Amino acid sequence: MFIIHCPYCGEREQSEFKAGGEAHISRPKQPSELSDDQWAEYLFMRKNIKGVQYERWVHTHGCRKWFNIIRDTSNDQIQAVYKMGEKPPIK
Amino acid sequence: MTKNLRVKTSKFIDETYKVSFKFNGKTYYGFKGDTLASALLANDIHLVARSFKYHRPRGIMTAGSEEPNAIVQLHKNTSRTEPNVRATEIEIYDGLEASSQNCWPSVNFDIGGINNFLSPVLPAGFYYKTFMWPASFWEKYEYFIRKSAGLGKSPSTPDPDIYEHRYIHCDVLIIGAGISGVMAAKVAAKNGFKTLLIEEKNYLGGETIYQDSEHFKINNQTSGSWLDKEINEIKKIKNLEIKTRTSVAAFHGYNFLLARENLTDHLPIEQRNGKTRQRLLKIRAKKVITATGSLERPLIFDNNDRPGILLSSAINKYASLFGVACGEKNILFTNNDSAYETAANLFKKGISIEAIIDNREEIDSKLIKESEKNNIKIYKGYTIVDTYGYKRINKISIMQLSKDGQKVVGSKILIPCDCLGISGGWTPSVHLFTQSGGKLKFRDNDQVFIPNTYPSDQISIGSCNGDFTLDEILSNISKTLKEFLGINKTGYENLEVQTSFNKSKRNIWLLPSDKIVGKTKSFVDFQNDATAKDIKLALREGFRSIEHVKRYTTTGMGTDQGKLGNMHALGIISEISGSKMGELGTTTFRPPYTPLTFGTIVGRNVGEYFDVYRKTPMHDWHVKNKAKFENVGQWKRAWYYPKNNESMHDAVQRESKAARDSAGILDASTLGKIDIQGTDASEFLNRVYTNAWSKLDIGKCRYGLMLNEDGMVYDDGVTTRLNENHYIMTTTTGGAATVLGKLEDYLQTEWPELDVYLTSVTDHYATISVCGPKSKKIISQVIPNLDLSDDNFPHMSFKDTKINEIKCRVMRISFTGEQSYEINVQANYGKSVWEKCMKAGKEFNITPYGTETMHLLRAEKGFIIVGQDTDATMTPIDLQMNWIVSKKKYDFIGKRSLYRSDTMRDDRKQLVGLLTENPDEILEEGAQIVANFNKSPVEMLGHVTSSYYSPNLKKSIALGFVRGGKNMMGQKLIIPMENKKINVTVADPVFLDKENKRLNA
Amino acid sequence: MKNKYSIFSLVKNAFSYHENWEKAWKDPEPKKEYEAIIIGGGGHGLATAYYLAKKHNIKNIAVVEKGWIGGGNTGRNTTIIRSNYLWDASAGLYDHALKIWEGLSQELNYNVMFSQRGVMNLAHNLQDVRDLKRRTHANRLNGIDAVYLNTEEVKKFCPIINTSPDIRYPVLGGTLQKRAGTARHDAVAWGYARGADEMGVDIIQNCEVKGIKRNGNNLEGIETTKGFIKTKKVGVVAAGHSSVIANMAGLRLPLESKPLQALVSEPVKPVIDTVVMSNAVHAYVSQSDKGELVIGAGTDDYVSYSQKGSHDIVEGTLNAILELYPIFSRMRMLRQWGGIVDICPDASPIISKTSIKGLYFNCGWGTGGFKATPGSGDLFAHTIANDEPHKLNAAFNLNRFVSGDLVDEHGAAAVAH
Amino acid sequence: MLNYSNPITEQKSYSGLQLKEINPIMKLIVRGKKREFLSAIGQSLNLLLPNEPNTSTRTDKLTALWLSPDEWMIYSNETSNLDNNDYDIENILNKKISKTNLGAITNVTDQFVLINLKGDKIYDLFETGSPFNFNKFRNKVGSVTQTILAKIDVIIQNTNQNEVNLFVRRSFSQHLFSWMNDSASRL
Repeated sequence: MFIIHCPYCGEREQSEFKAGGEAHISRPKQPSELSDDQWAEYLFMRKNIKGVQYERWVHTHGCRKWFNIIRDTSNDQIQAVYKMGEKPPIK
Repeated sequence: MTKNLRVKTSKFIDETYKVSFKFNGKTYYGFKGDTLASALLANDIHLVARSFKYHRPRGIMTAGSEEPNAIVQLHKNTSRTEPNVRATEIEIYDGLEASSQNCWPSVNFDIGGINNFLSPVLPAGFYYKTFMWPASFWEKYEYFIRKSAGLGKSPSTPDPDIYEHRYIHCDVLIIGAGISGVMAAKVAAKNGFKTLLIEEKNYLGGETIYQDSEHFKINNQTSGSWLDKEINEIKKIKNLEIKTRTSVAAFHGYNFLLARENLTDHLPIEQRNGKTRQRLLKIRAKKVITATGSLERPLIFDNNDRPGILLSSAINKYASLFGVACGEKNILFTNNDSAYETAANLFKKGISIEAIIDNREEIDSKLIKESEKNNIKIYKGYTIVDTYGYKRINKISIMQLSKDGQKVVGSKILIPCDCLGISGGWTPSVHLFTQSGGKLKFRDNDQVFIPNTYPSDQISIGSCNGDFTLDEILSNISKTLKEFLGINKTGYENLEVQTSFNKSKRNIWLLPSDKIVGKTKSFVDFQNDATAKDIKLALREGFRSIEHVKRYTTTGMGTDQGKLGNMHALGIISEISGSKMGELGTTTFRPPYTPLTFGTIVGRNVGEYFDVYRKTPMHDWHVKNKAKFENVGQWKRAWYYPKNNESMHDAVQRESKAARDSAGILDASTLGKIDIQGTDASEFLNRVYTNAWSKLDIGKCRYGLMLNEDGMVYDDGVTTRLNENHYIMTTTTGGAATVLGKLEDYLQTEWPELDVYLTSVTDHYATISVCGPKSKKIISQVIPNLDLSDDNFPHMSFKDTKINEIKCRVMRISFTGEQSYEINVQANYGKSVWEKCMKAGKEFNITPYGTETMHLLRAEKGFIIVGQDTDATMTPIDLQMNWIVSKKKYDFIGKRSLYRSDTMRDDRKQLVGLLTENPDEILEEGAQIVANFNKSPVEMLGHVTSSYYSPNLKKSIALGFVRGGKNMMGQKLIIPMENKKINVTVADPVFLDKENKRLNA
Repeated sequence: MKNKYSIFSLVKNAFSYHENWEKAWKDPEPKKEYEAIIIGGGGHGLATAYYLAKKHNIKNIAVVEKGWIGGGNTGRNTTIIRSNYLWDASAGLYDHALKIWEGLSQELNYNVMFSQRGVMNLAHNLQDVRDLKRRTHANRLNGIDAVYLNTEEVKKFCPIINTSPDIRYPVLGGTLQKRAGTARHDAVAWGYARGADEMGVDIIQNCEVKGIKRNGNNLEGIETTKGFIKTKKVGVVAAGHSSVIANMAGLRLPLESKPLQALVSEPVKPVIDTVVMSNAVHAYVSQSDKGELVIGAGTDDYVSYSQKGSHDIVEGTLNAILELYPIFSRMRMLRQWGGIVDICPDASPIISKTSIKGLYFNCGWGTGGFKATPGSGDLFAHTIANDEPHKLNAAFNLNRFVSGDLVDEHGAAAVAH
Repeated sequence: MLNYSNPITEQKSYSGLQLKEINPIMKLIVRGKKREFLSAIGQSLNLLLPNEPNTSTRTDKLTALWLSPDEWMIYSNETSNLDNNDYDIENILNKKISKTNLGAITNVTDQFVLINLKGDKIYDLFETGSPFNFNKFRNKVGSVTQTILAKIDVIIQNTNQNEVNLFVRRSFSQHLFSWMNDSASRL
């Protein structure tokens, strides 16, 4: 059970949040121009990284805001949190 | 007549309070403060259990939670029975009843004991190698294996006790209230940290509190009395919370810990009713100080498991803390100095010690000198090679160790005894530390694993950190705490410590014997009967890793989770394979540290509170009118309203008919409602629904279908345009929360440029739907000043109005195909409006109907129910709802997926109507549909999703999916049931009023 | 030829105090080159190697395993075996496996303790009933022995279930597959390893794959912690770590690796003699031969390779267990653990070729791979040997995520209306 | 006239804890991002919306709770008339905010049930079912949190030493109230 620092509400228990998968996969602006392969890439294919991963979370039981987290999936340590639309604070 | 082995009054035992208890049906007495183990030992009872595999007689071996042998069933055949309780942990109380497990007919005479004689053919993993012939017989063998396995018996009735949870957020958590924990608690609390100190025993002070010897002194007082004063002091500190009888079970990441607080297990049964039995503490600590101490190691030699063989420290504890002698003729066997502390204490209490066997050759310390002074015979450089006595040890044989410790030399000496204390040195209790993700390092000089790297803000102190002697503990603690807590002073800087402890130790994991290993039974895991030769066998067969050996031999898999034997298993592997201990790694210590009651983990989330229930504003009315309820998600929905013992079928037929013939009324409050506002609201709806929204007039309603990005139907509902930039969307009952979540996701992450706000208003409104040919008349009575003419208020539109000064919104929308009005009113007025409708509708036979009738009515009209007629594999095209998929819109969620090669295929399954040849035959929902039986396996074309007997059409109707169904209209198909085949015809899914005349009738 | 295991060999060896048993498998160093390499020494990987050697006459095979064989999900799962799946493709795949299970102990001369004590799935709401009936009808037509039970029949088959109509989610019915059951997880890995070893397969433990070497679309070999090993065919059966290997080859898979937890109670005398699963309240339970209640919990919703999950999941599972089996309230959790499961969007596996010639993936088994072990190995071996899928795994290709022909086994997706 | 049926009709009292519903209380969700939105609210209601997370502001008549960076709940401090649900405040804001497209105003009067808790055992009760850390919250009057209690979403406001207002969605309220009473009876 993590402690997640919601960028709006502060430190909260993981139970207040939901995970939303890999971050920075933008929905294609013109889906109809994509091949089936390219669409499948957006829809299903994931990096599923072991190590430092950028991912989306939402404070479901709090402010309902989505934000991004940088987390090491090999040990679950959260390294940084940043708002939607912001650049990742660490590389 | 049993003997009384009480030796001396102990301040920890209340000898004025005699407690009577039963063991295996016989009554015994102990004192308040006794554990079951100490009380049994005081009555000279050692044999309490039989082992798991060989059913060997076993006795009490330890004085704590590491006990492998002495596990009993409490209160058997009652609702409070509990299997596998450690006699060393349970405090006795008046009326306690304990019995031995895993033996028949009794612990004294156990038929299963025959396994001991069969043991030559039952080596580790024997079951993998046999019971394979004949093939069909495994389950017969298995029946007997299962019967003989298991330990105690599961309760067979529900638990009368209640449990509770508590979240605790603290600055500093200290686990273990031995001398280190007590000192740490005082320092942390005095420095202003909100501190929590947890101790599994019912007293503070650990092993030091009963250390009463001139060899161990702090500031010139005996260590025990010094600590006693410290304890009295910390009890007065305000920001320190102390929990005894509380055991930390799990140490998870981010300093999240679970602990079990035991509240009533020490009370007589009759005092427990209505009280919380155990509380699960869910602890978030900013900092954790682990002070869990260490466990004494046994020694591994032939027949080291007999009743009467205990850890030396346990014998000391029984004597010093409980005032009980474990035997009258005691022998100690050791490889280090701590047995001499036991010897000194026993001597002081007048308990005789026959001999001390020490496997070290050259030893010298004040403690040893004291034993010599007390004329105790010490065999230096000797080892035990065997023990004797079936149900209680009666003698041992010893031999001299060779210089290198690899074998025994000389001749055997036999020494009689009735109790043997063994001491193999100490193992730091690093279980919780490793659970938290901490990494260990191996210290060669005394062969222990100690904490190395910490994964979170935590520290280990005292003997769990490998500081075994008083001077080490006290000199390190101050420095460690200053650094860890970021403080300048602890107050413990200048303690004067006096100790006498020689740290020398001769560590031999498997002691040599005069027999070959294959002939010995040197137990490593006592409970599971895993021996040194089993480990050797595993290695011989190619199992190399500790995890493999553990699984093959079951070492460490018992209820004690290998607290005593795991190190030895590792040591023996290391000795045999020649690999270094530090490189072998350890097995993972998995939570919980000690077994955790299911009820405690669950807390109050049982029965009524197992899951949340949601109720509509009219719920009480439904209850009063005898509705049957259906669970829909967390909602309780009225399912049908049986009248005078009506069957469900009859009730639904009656309700359905009334809704079409006159009027029906439905509680639709559970549908999700989302308030959508903003200048981009129309554009937003264009993107989330398959159809177009910009041109919807203000005041009008429209049905919408929502897809997942994979093109599959996700949710549906009617959305109403209240204003230029204001809509209210309805969702399915089950989909409400996920739809809102999904819409927020798109809004915040994909389309942040849109000016749209979403707010759930599901609970704000009561939704009362009145349908049927008489609905208009009824509504006109309920809301007399509302113009209900079709011109003013046509189908698919809404009006804001008032009922007796209370604002409400009426929508003319229909899920039944009948003319319908849906009143949305603030929830707290809902019941009143409902009753008003009932009153107004009385003359028209207004009939309340539930979800089942609603399903029937909509099926007559061929309307789908998302989740019943769809299963996340259907596109709108599959549903034959092409009309709702906008071709003009550039994009909407899921659009692209509709144009993939396999989602465009014509031979996908499509929604069709099904009519049975026999109009009275009702299909089973879920039944499969086939065209012919010629192929094997039979090709299934689809399945029935909805099926009812329609009282309005007087025939059975069904909806279903059929491969290529849209081009099969009129074709005959077969529904193959288990015992018959039902002929059906593919039909239009709209069975009733295809022209929608009834909407305006 | 290895010594045959039997009661006679046990007795014979007892006379020499079991000092003469031979190694179940060797411990070789990797050769320079293999005809085929299997990455991943779990049940599926070892079975793949076994069938490649046995049925496809490929003898020069290595299985490389990062840790110890059977140490991943094989040794961490709750050992449920069943084949009562909804779709034809799944039913075909899992029943193929179930049929092999039925003779596996004899085939391997290793008792995998496959015990057909039946698997019951419970329905708790009306949609559950529809879904389970739909599945049962489909099973029957596919020749799978599933039957639908009403509440009384559920109670009769497993009397300790609380079937009171007054509980929060009453039991409305259920299905039963009698041929289904459990097996001893470690034995499956060890049995296949012993069998493969006997046919000359090199089982190389403590050997981590560090890279996939390829020349354009052709495979050249693998980089490992024990050096480079040349090969033209690589079958990846790395479960939770599939994406890690795929990333080395420059591929992306439709997978997310998530924590899945399980727990056992302390051992007690027999109290439940079947496997009971309940999707709606999420609990499944059986009792091991040792007497422990074996309880499976659910997955967390985030990617993790830490082999740890959140406590809320375990708590939620035990809530459900006590709702259905109130008599277990005083039982105690002995041990809990986590594994890493690789989950596909349609909850079905991938046994497929890839865009790289000679590179094959067997992954995406999610929470239910153990039951498929023998079938998965057999079909994957076929796919590797022939560079073509067997008809039973043809539907489980990677292209389905492009074309949209998914095999959705989530069951009923939503509760609506 | 329509009858008014609020969900929680009983007041409960335990040693150190009293629980009751307060109604009818007008409640609005107001949402907006623009600076003009904040100033328009301020001018219309003479109430500054709190911009510091997890806090609240209040005037004689109204209280505003911070819920998210673009979302607040405004509720009336006084109960309103049972026979009428036409709220002046809502009408003013509709005119000043909704009509001018500055933001969104949504009436949630019956979406949320206001349960008032008093006594020195409030936080002992919360500790039995909420993962939220109340250590700071309990000592700061005006604090607001949205969290979980007994697996149910709640909004909790510290209104006074040993007094809180708790808002829960109506359909959950009876379950939560029953759960709280069960918990309170064991404290």
